[in-house]
Amino acid sequence: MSYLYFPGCSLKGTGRAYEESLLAVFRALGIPLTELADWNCCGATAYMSIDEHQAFALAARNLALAESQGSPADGAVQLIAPCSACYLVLLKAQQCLAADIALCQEITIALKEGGHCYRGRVRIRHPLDVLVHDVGLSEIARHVRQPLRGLKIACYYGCQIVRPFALFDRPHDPSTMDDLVRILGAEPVSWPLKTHCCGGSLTGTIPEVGWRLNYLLLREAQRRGAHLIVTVCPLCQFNLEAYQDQIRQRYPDLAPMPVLYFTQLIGMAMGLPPRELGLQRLLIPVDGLMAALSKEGAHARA
Amino acid sequence: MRAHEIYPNGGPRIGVYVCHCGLNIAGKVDVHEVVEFAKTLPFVVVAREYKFMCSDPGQEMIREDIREHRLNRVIVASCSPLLHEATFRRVLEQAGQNPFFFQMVNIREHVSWVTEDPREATEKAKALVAAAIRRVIFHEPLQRRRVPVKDRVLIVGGGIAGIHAALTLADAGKHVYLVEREPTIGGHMAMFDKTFPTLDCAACILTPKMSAVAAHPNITLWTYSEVIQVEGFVGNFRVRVRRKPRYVIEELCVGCLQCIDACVYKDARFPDEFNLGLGKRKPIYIPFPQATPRVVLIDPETCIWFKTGKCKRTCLEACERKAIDFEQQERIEEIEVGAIILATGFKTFDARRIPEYGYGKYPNVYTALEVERLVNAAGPTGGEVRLRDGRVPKRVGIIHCVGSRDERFNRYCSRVCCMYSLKLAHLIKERTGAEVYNFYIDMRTPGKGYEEFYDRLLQEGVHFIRGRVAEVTDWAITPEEEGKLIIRVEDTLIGVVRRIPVDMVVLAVGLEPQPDAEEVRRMFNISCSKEGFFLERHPKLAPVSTFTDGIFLAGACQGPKDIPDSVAQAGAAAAEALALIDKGYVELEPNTAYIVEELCSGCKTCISLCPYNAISFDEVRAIAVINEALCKGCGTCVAACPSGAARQHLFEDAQIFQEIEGVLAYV
Amino acid sequence: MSERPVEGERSFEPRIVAFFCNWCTYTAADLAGTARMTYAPNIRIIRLMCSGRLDPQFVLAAFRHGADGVLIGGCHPGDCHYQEGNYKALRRYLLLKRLLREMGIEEERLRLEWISASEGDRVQKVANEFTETIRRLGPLRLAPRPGVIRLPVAALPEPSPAAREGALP
Amino acid sequence: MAAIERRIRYESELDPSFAREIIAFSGSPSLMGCIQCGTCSSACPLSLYMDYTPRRIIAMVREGFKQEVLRSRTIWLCASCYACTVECPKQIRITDVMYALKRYAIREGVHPPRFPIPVLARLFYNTVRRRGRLTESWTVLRLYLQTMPLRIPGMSSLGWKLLRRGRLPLRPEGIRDRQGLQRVLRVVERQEVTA
Repeated sequence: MSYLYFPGCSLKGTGRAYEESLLAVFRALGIPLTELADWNCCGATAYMSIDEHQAFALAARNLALAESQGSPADGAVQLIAPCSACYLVLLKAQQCLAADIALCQEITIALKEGGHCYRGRVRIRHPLDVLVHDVGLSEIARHVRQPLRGLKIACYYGCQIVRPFALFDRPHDPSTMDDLVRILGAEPVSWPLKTHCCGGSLTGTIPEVGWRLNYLLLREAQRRGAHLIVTVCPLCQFNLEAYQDQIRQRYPDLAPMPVLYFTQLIGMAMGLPPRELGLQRLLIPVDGLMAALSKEGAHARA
Repeated sequence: MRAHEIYPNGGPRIGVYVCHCGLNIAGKVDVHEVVEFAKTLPFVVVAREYKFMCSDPGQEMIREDIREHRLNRVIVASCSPLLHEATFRRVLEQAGQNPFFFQMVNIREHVSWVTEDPREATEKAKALVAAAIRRVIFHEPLQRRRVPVKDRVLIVGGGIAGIHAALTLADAGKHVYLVEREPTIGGHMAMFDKTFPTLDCAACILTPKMSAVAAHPNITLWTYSEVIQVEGFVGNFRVRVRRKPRYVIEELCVGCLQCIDACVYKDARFPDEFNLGLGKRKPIYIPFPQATPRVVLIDPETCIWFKTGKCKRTCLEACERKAIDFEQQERIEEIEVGAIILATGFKTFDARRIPEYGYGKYPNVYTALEVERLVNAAGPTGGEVRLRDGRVPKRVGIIHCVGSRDERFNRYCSRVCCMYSLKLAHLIKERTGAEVYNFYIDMRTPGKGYEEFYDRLLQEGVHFIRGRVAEVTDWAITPEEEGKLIIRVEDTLIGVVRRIPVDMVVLAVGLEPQPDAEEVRRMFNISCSKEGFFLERHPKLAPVSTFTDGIFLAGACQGPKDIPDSVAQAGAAAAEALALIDKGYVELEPNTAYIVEELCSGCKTCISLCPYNAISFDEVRAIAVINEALCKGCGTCVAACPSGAARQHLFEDAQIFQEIEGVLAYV
Repeated sequence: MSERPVEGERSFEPRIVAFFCNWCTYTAADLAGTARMTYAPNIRIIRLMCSGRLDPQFVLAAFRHGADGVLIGGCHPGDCHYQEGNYKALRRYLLLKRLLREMGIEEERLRLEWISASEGDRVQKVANEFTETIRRLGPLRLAPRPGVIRLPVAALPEPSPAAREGALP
Repeated sequence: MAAIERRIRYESELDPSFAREIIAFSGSPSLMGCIQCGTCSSACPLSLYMDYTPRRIIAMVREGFKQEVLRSRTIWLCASCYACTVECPKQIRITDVMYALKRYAIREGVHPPRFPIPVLARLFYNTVRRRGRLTESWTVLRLYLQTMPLRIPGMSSLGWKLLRRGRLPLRPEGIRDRQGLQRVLRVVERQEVTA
């Protein structure tokens, strides 16, 4: 199956490592991934709070582009949206258009103005969903070169890939990432905060509030014995990683905690070169940790 | 040409009566206009309106007119015939007229209540009246059929409702078959320790009734049995009951329980159903000490003999009465009864369906039913409230409305949870001295002494926090939350979100229809309401009847109920059943099919269609013959008859054609 | 007022005859009433004991006498009060559809629905949907349409002798 | 001590049509079915910072407390994590209601001045409207300049780190077919105004 790929704004900025690792992993798995040409902003949260209909139009334009550029597999063009916000907004737009005829007509007219047309033949997918359900854990397992033995991981799903549209996992207690992590040889810790919110853009707008939320997440991960946190969303990753200094100033009991994209983790297990996975872009590096682990591993083997 | 010229006797003389039903009809339909319109229609001699036709004066008015104006046809336009057709037919009878020269027009349920615009409502009413007038002209005098009824009653379900109904009927001298799926009767009530609001012990009031059932000469008690087939109709049901093998001969077992001691398993090691797995039992066991009948049974799933075929079978020699029979097979009993009472009860909501509450994930989250067993003196802990790790909880949270009042699961209020939560709160506080928190959306205590009980709990210092819990978690933020379960809730009366650490969480699970309610419903040919409980014939006027004559409802199978309501309803159901069978016969609607012999071509089309084999073929005259006693009046054969020889009383083609033209000729 | 608008007039009010079985659909219609679920007034309900009683001629007669649509309501499969009358109805329904097609009548003008006693909301939904469908299809052009009822006495078929006896003893 | 303020509300101060407007605006009629159970508030990760809990917002919308609702911090704190929406026993789309209220407040211009969140929304809107894509670096910089200039020094070190790791590209992102996009948006914009 071939997939179209909708990066979204963050993956071209703070989330570059997500894009790099995602592409690297799919390349290594031999799955073609073509970037949606001339895609535009999904119309996320902020836009939604100014003008809902325009937000829907923005999303619809992307869907229309996907329809015209992609080749349908089982009835629909498969469009991968790695950023949770994009994933949600595109899904939401799609469902609202399907449910509300008036809105649908309005958007269709608007799209025509731009020379686009959307017939509802796009299936929006999150890479986690694709990797676990299309590619399959066993297939991924086949590609694991350096199992991440001894690595304790807090799987962080965040909000928007399981809520409100729980399409591929349970909204309250999701498990797909945990299963994936196990396949990679690491050990997911049980922590009750896997779907608690990171505050989204609040870290920028009301820092104290945003930082507190992330502090609670980080602290609990630490208490549950996690070596690092794995995320599926550029904003979550940024919030959890970038503000750790500021957070530590307020809450000294916090030790630095690396925060990776799940695609980076897969890449590491597959033994892909760190640069391809954008590991050098991390603010809190993992190499030390990995070294320690491999030493332990060596001991264990000896 | 005038009517009387083709009708020698003056022809049909129709009286039309339009009911206001207070404002229910008159509020929407211009009743006066309908009456004036009716007056203009052929054969209509009188047309009147009245506030409440079904009232005595209303009925009297009709009787008066029948005598005075020599009416031979009557139309009443009011509510649904399912409600008052019988009433008005009686009116005709009382006035010396054949009751079937009557047609009812449903202008309430089908017009005034479902139409927005008064104009359109009035027009629709007129159309329906016109149709009825055309139809009634072609009505014929008919006689109701009388069928003898069996004076025995089947009661399905041996909970408190079934037990009470059984005893009531048995005491009235009627024979009762009481069929219970479980090895013992008693149902949910047998699991409770105390009952609200009086706090008298459930066993003390239930077990006497249970043994009364076992001892009663008029009651045949079949436990560990299930109804598998129901045929026939009101007064004459043929029922087949499967009696599952308990591998112990009921007649011989005296319940000495020697066999249980003798079992090769020295100690009980299998989760025991009656205690919801909180206790253990052996493969040969009795559900609980007061089980009725007091007869042990063997569970083939756990008994070594059944699993491996190798066992000393110490139970065999332990039993002096030689009651144990490893060869026992299931038995099918066939019975004939005149009436059936369904008292199949409820099941509790599966708390796993709300993962936020952590049931099945955190060991110290319990369902209310489990706690009922914990506080029960005869329960697995001898009435001590202990956590799975043996600790006594110091802080307990009771979460109300679990699975109730929730669009995602059940929209309805389960009615009993508030009260049983209060009861459990009291018992837990009494036994452990713990701080008890109730998390409720609304406190619902409508019942005798219920509000007073709520007040008592308030006085006892139990906490009441108005707010639905969003989450139960082991995620501690503050030191005192360490190692506890934290309940996150908005205290809506104060308007702040609170985190309350507790040792034990009790989920007040709601009541749901039995998982197999749907199959049961089909077997007995009754209906279910949206939420899946059995549907009563009328919510107010026929609360224990169903749409199938002769089948009645009692207890929570009809909707969530507490013990007082279940018992009351069981009494009502018993009375209805008694009234039916005691009369000795039932009168059936004379809507049977018949064959006009000279028209029958003997094509036999109808014969294969009849679901009741009521049609046979008379080889001599080469025509079909309908056995009226067997015919239920569905009219399938009538619709199929190519030569129009098959007809149906009350639903003659002529009548229906007139009705069709009637509704259309006027819109 | 009571005259229905002539064809071509903008506000076309469809006339729909509904044959409902006594045990499920008719009861559901009652429930819709008690629940005050308002729906299109175009539906005229005729009660049969069972949808199995529905003689195809009823449907044809309805169309002949000016119905723009006919709705048949029965119990869900497996729920029939008379075991399987509704299956018979289904068979006749399919047959009728073919017949209508040959007569050049749009098949959408005939609709069969399984509605159980508890589905009052379904009666409302179906009634409204169906009325809309028929409204879109427009009036059925067949026989000239009678206006206000004028019962042609002479034209009345002979009632059976019993019916004549109908008078007081 | 804070000034003593009158807490009574006279009907004349309320807007009876507010609820209807918000229902239309958010497309969630179910909000009329709210039973005030508070699940939304306790599911909300941010309710602890809100002046009115989400539950109270719903109640106030229902009763037409327009001014209080539009001026409340609550609607701006909503991070749209949808926890309330999935757990609401009456299936009220609370997140969408919050969106509707944000739009309403912005339209009426009644939100705390220099309050970062609406400002960010505005910035975001304008950039995307013009270029079709967002460039995080510039948006965030503008946000800080407009709302929290004093914080810039505190954040600069983070800024540098990100720049060095290539996570803060300064080249403005944008799409090719901007005219096309604007034509599309203009149509719906007109619709929105008329709506």
